[in-house]
Amino acid sequence: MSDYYENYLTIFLFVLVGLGLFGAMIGVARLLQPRRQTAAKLATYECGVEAEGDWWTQQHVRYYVFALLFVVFDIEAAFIFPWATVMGSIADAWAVLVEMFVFIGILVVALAYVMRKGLLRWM
Amino acid sequence: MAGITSAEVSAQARVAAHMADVGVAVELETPEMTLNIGPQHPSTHGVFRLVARVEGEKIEDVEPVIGYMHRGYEKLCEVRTYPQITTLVNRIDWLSGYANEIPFILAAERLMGIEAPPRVQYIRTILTEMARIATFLAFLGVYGIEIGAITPIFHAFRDRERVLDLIESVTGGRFHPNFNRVGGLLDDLPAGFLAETAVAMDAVKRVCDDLEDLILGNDIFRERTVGVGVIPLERGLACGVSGANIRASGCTVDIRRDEPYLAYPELDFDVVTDTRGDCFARAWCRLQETREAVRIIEGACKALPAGPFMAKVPKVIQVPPGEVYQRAEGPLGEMGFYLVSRGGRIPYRVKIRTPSFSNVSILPWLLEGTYMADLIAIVGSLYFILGDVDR
Amino acid sequence: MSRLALVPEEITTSFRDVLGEKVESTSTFQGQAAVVVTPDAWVVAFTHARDVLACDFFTFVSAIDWVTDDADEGDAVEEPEEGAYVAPARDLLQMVGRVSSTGQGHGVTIKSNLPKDAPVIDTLTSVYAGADWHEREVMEMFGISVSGHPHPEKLYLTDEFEGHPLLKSYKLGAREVKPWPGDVNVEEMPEDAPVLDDAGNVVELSDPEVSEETPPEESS
Amino acid sequence: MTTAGVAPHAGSVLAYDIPWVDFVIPLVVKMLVIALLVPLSALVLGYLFLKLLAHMQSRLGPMEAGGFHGWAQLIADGLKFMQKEDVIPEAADKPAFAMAPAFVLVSVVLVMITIPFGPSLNVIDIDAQVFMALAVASIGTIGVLLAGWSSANKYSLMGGFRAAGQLMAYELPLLLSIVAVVMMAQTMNMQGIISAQGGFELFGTIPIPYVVPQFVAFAVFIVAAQAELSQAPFDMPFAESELVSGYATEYTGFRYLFFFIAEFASNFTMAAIGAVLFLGGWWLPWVPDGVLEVIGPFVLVAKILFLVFVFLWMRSTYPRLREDQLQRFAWKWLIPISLVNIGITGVLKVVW
Repeated sequence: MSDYYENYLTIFLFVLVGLGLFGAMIGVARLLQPRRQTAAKLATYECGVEAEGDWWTQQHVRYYVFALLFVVFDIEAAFIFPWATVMGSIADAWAVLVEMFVFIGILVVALAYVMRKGLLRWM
Repeated sequence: MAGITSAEVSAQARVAAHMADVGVAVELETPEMTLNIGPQHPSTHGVFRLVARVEGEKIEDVEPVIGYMHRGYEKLCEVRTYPQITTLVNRIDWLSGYANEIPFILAAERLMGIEAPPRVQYIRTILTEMARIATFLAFLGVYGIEIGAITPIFHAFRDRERVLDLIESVTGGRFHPNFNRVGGLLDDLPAGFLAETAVAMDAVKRVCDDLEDLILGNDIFRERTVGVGVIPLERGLACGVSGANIRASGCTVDIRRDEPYLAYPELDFDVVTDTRGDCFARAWCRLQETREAVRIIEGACKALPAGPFMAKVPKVIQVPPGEVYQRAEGPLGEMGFYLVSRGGRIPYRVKIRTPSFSNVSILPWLLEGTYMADLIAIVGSLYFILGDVDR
Repeated sequence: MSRLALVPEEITTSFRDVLGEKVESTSTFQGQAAVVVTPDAWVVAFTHARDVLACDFFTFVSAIDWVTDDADEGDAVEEPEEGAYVAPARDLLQMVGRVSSTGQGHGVTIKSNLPKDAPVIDTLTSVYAGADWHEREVMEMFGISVSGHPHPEKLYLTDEFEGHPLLKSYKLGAREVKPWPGDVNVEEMPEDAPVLDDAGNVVELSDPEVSEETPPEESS
Repeated sequence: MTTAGVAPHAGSVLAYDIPWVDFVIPLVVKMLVIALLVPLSALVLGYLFLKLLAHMQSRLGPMEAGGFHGWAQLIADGLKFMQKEDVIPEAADKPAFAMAPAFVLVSVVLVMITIPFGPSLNVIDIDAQVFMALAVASIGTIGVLLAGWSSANKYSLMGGFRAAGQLMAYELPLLLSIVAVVMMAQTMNMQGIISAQGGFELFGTIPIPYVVPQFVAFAVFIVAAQAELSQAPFDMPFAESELVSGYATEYTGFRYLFFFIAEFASNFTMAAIGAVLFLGGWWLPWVPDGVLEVIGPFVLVAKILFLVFVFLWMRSTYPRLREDQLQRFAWKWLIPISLVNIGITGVLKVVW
């Protein structure tokens, strides 16, 4: 088995370790805990009074805006990481640097535009 | 649509499109949600409930629901004798029990025409101010928690405990002293009280400095409170908001100075005011008033006259017919008793004017149109005690 | 009193000048100005206090349930002295409101007498916003209807609650079952010491004031 | 166990091919160690949290349980939580509600395995190791959002959304501050970054970890990590005074405890990532590799505890930011600062 697959198999196995840990602890707890459920216990908590209206409401649109921004910058980060890893070993260092500056610069301009438009204003 | 031409429709559409373009973030419709905050909530100071209709994070309107702690004190006062009533009024604002007794006892003394001896006046002043310090230190700590700072409360409560110990050493009770009698006090000060007071007051002064650094001087705290929940002076007065809440809005009223009672006219202190009227100003005023209270106590201890701790009063307290409104500057604001007597040992009617009741009644107005994130900061800064609201 | 405070007499005179016939009586008992106005002048009186007398601070609004009995009527007849306190001599509900001036330091108590059957008063919320909750309390506690109130719902009590607790006719249940034992403690004066039975309960109360509050038994 | 590595008598090609000694046995040991390390680190850090906060707040903290300074307090707490009833509200989305803590826990376990504890003590050793650590750390966000959503409770939902918004906003400065380190080390492998720091010498003589040349990135990392861990001043998702208990409001018993185990364990892992990237991990200057082989884990833990102390110190000092201030801080300050830092690092890298 190659080293590469070994590592990824390991990661997969540790997902199972996490789930096993969770299962084992819940299992032990289940053996120890009492189970006497009443209607009041199963009710939704809303500060001691009956919950009013539907809990499932739309959240404000700004979460969507921030999520979009996040995706944009996260993809940026995904590009920067490989670049950062190899930038020192490429012969024409300045060209590599300038290229990335252009890339980041576009994003910074976008961020400034978004800020100017008031999209980063939470309220 | 009958009366609207198609040109007008398209003009409206253009405007709408433009609005959508310039203000995407401003408001897209989100459905309303009703949120109950309280009665079982970590920051409602007892059983208090706010029914908030929120749209997104904006509060459309909020309705405080009170009465969970209504104990019918006004009715109970009508079947109790005067000395028994101090037990009740102690429990109105439980953080400053001693300060509650003062206006009631003063009202009874006023109707009876009894003047308590000077020493009594000084001791009452000292204990009232100690109750004020205890209440304000609790506020400064708890408000820190509400804003999210978990450390200041322990420092505040550590030195609050010293003050409570002092109150206990005199009265035997930390929260409900029941120490006042019509015409005087139950007992004199214990030995060594003045020396211990001096030590405790130094500690309080130190902790005030600490709290100023930890809370009021903190940038995040300022960000959260400055300009938030502004009470305009006129509105506040019309709603009967009193105490540090209204002094933070630029009102210079202080009953201790304007309508002197106890030993206040002979003591030196400043009335703390601010003009900003926001949450920060309210907290700041309370911190400064704590310092002023220390000053009053130190002055009163220095000037404490000798003499009896009880005036000559009849064995059975009988109050002649009359009506009087006696108010006092409680830690939370104007605490007053409208006392109606028709003679005899039992009052005919006692209207208890509590500061928190009026202070809370401004909440629906104050919270309208604010944001959920500011709600706790605003509610906390008004600083009400539920016993004081519900009586 | 500090600064520019008006003396009580100035205040009562001011009310008489403006409201004339509408002022039923005035008093300066204990140095506190009090005026009794007719119910229709209730809002006008507060507006006058706010606008002319600079009473910007709303203190409270409440009510008193006056119940006369023989002893009180006797008292009232006996002492009609100048400046002395005179309680109303007939059964009525009395609205009491107090406002004060933060700038000048004076205050005034404004009252209005309402009949016990169908008591109605106008709302003060347009004059003092803070009257809102106080009036709701008056409504549920005394059964006085406040016309024009924006939210005439109960404030303290549950919706199902019946009766108006602060009326004198509303007996305190606990006292019905057992008289307040504390009464015994103060009755140490020999001339009117209570008679106790073996269980320590008060058999007979000599003070009329007390017996009114704690009627031994009442068929319900 | 002695024959495990050979097993020729099995006669099967498959059995013969499995590298028992090289792979399977070490892996099982590692699995056991990590499975223990997650709750253990939570216990130790939780105890430190209680004691440190207590002393910063002029009190003693737990003193009774276990005798010596209440060392067993959290064990007792754990036992108590075990006996608590596990209540799933009627209105909740039950499978999602039940599994949400597992996401958080798996995320912590996966971050834990990326950390090298010594020169040859690592569970995995892959090229994109830093990247993987950050990626799997985000799985926890899903768990939190899931917990908030599935509880069918307004407070939980708001807490979940706040958490998601916050974790997203601070993920970026965290990534960008690490990019600067990767640029200096020219590798995303953690062992590689550590050895790069060993070779990085000021004036050619004094070896220094990246915290000195990259102090801006380090500061951004500490702040962003604090936010990723949802600790004050960035504890809006939990905001006790506002949202009761945030996304964990409806949780009870051991499921509730998982959020805390995960919280402290991720404190540990986040501090470990910081220690590896900025403080040199298990490496110490002028100490030969052979010695580091032995003391490496202890050096790393010492550095981790130092960072944990910094986190807890901040936590006990600051009040909570408001949601909008939090977002503004990330987008208007941290992200631009880290972008500028990347630029400067790039220029310096090329010039050198």
